[in-house]
Amino acid sequence: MRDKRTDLAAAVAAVADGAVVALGGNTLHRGPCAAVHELVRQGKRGLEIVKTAGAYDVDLLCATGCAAAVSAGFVGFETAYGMAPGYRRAVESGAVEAREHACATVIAGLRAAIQGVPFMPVAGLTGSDLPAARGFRAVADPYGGGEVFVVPAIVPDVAFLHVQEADRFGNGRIAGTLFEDVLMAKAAKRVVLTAERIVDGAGFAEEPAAVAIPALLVDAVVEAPGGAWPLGCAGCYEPDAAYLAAYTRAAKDPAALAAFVAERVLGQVGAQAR
Amino acid sequence: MRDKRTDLAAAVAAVADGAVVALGGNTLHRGPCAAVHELVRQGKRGLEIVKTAGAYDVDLLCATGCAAAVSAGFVGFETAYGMAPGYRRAVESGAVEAREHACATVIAGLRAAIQGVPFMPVAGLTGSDLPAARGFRAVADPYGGGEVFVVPAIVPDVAFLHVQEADRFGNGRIAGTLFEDVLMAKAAKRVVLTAERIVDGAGFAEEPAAVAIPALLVDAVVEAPGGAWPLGCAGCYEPDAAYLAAYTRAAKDPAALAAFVAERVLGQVGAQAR
Amino acid sequence: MSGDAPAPEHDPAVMMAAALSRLLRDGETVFHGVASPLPMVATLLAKRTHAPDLVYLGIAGGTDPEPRRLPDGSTVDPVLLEGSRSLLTLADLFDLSARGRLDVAFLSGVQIDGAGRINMSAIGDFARPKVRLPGGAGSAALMPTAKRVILWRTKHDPRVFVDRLDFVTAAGNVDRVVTPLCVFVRRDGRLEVESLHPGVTPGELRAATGFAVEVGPGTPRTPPPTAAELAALRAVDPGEVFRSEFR
Amino acid sequence: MSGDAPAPEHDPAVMMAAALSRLLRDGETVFHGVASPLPMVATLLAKRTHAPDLVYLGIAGGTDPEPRRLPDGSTVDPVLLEGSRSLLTLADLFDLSARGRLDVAFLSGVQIDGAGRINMSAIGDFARPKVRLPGGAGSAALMPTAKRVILWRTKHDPRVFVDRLDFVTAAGNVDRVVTPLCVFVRRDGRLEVESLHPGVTPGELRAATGFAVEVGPGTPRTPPPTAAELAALRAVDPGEVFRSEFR
Repeated sequence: MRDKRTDLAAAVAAVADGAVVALGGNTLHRGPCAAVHELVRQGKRGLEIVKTAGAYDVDLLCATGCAAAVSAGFVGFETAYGMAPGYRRAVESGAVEAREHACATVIAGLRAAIQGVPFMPVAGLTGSDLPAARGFRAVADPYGGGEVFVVPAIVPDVAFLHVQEADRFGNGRIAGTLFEDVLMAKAAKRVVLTAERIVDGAGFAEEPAAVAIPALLVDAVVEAPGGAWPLGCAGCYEPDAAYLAAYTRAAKDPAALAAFVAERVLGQVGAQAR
Repeated sequence: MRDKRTDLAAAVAAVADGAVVALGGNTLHRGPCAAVHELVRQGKRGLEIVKTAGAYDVDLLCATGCAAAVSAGFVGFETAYGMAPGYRRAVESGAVEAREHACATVIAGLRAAIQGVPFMPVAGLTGSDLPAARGFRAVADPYGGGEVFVVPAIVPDVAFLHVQEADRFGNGRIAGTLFEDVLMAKAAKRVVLTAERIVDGAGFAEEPAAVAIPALLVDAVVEAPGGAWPLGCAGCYEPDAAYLAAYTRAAKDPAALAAFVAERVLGQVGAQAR
Repeated sequence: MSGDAPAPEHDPAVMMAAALSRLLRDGETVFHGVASPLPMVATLLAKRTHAPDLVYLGIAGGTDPEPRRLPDGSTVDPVLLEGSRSLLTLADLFDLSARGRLDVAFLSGVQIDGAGRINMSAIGDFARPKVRLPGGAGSAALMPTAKRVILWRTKHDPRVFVDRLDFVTAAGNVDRVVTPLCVFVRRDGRLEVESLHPGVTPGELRAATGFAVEVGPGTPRTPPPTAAELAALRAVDPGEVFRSEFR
Repeated sequence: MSGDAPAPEHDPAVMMAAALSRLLRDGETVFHGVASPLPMVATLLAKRTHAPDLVYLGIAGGTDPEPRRLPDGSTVDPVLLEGSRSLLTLADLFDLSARGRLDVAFLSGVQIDGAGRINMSAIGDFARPKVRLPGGAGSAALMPTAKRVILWRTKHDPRVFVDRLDFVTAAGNVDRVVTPLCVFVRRDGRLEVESLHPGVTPGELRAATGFAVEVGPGTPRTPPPTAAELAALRAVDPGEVFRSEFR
């Protein structure tokens, strides 16, 4: 297994405009924000963002013109900070297409990609306008069990995942909830791990079951302390409430948002400081 | 969460003749043999056995008339002890139907059951006579990606899984390879865990990620030291080479097999001794 | 529940927590998702009162967590893993529901219609929305597959409880809807008023509801919170996170 | 390799281990399943010689394990997890192949035909077999999806290498077939003799093979094991597990 350590700028430079980008984590927790900030800094365009439930990460990529589409079940800042202003404005203006999913259909699409099949059946969705709005088709069960909705494979060009600990080969350990990170690691063509710390990893061999993301699936690993900030990272830090409140306030107005991004997002990149 | 401890006789008594029974483990490793021996002792009939790759467990259930069908990818004792004599004779005589699977199609069928959908697409199988022999159908991808084989859901009535350690609620920890145990636990209507030891489990809360089988999925947990014997159990004991050699020798002849079972299988039940 | 607070039965946050909690039965398997502080508290309250063997599954992945503190602002917080002996992924939770093993799912809607269907997607046209909403998260998958769906919403006005949804994000097995004014029960596919909370008049409810409701002097009243419920609420949620949706 | 053993190039177990090992390229991701001692040893041999960055995945679930001893009798043994830093399930392995990320899968057949297809299911009729075989394990899924499939079989006679299979358990991307007599390569869908092992005559090979083969004095010879290969084989497999299929 080869040493896959690199820096964030190089790992992000390989992302083409128009790429399908999966982001690990969920709402205010363990999103790969250092990588997202670098996507913003490098001025990527036309990205399709894949996530079950996003918040700051998805919102910022919409607000800064990086995203052209969002395939997600939910985009919002939960109870504390409310709706996602950048996402909302970008969708309402037509700049971003809201490819709304049930979270379960994001999972189904990733599962199809993982299993190398073109589509995945998914239970439910009956009575919802989503299948019609999103073009999800139903197929007949050839074994006589009626019809079931199927979702096309979601194959991310790249998945950015932030983990607490990795070794230089890209074996990643996650503390707390896994979210959809493991599915994304398996479904994506390319996987970039950012890690709070890169460790020697000799101890990993004593506890191989503790590795959530096997190095086999990983193409690049980047040491990025604070790499989920301003979101939380279990066992390391909580969401940065003051920053998120300031962001959601600023993001309601394009000019205020531009100033906020220049000062507090782009100003942070490289330093990866909190 | 309720206390689910019971004894093996009671856990096995709930299995109806004709039930679909999934067995954890793989070939010579961590098969739930104490439960299998109890199925034999209770004289179950008409069982359909589900496993990717079975050996002694599947062979014995065929040789003793418990099984009517085997849905598996492979039944054999690997290099050391060769073909499965009981299985072979039962299939050749027509007593047992060999519902041969690619191991991947057992997994696909279990996945369909887990996901509550009637079928699961599976890659490969092209050029094989298995789909025709087994009635696996191909369906068209409604998104234009050609055809793909689909496998019907495999919903075991019960899964017997042997683990190294469990708590009284049925949280199960597995050392070494998981095999298809986790899939079986999710797919089956009823899950019986046998465990080398039932522990207090307070420590489980410090390491919830170390639990492979969540208690939520488990209906009964039985303390069964040596419960994989004569197969191996990682970290506890290796396959019993002398016993397996004697068994495969005896199983070639119905009379010898009957004597072997009476003395060495039924004689062991209850004692759960090695 | 500070000194100058209203009586508990006139405190909508308390009434909702109690009403939601009472809908849960002992032994049931109960799930809530993101942005769900009231369901989180109601579930813990039920476990502490009448449903000790309820199995609490949250989106954070814990099974029967016993968190030292309740998270304020996010119900995905890793504190909701504390005390859990196993972890489930979100995929596991959808699967559990898909195969008919999830008893209760808590969901909500920006709009809710008289059939108990929800809109979490868009105001106006889906493709060109006037207001793009957060999205239904797992609701389109859970609502038809969970055995019972309990909706809650802390705002009860005609813009929430509408006669016609702009978009049907999800529909399915809705059993009850709990609001600051009442509890709806779904019978024959329609929401009916099961009980009015203390102090709410039939006229107030009609005026606040965009679809037709039958309500009158004979409509039952939601029982006020009991002393035991109030004590248990203080114990499970001393920081009053259950009020966070009212801030 | 004891004192009275044949020269290595006339020792079919050694020749097969070396020939299998040479087919693996550095950096490839390589899988073997149950009952596969020769592929296990050949993979470890390749890693120790020309392919140090080969990624070794076994059915036991390890990634690049460094076992203290090799298991004799079962290639699912948990000793094959030793030194591994992560675990894959069998489902993960099939998925990896299904999405085109598995470079090499080792498979075998009770019968192998001239197209490199295999029968692991039945002699005689599938539904009423004369001999019920173990079954193809994962081969029907792996053979069409792995980039290259390498077949091995320690017996080379006309009952194994047949003109017509009783049942096609699996077909697909077979690249090479290694036997005690030769290496076949698959070109345009047919097995051709790539090289004869030292000491094997063209006539012997023809007599041992149930389908037509082109072989003659000009057929290349499999190079004998090098001193480096023999030393590495002794190092990775001092107990000579690679001979277990010949016992």
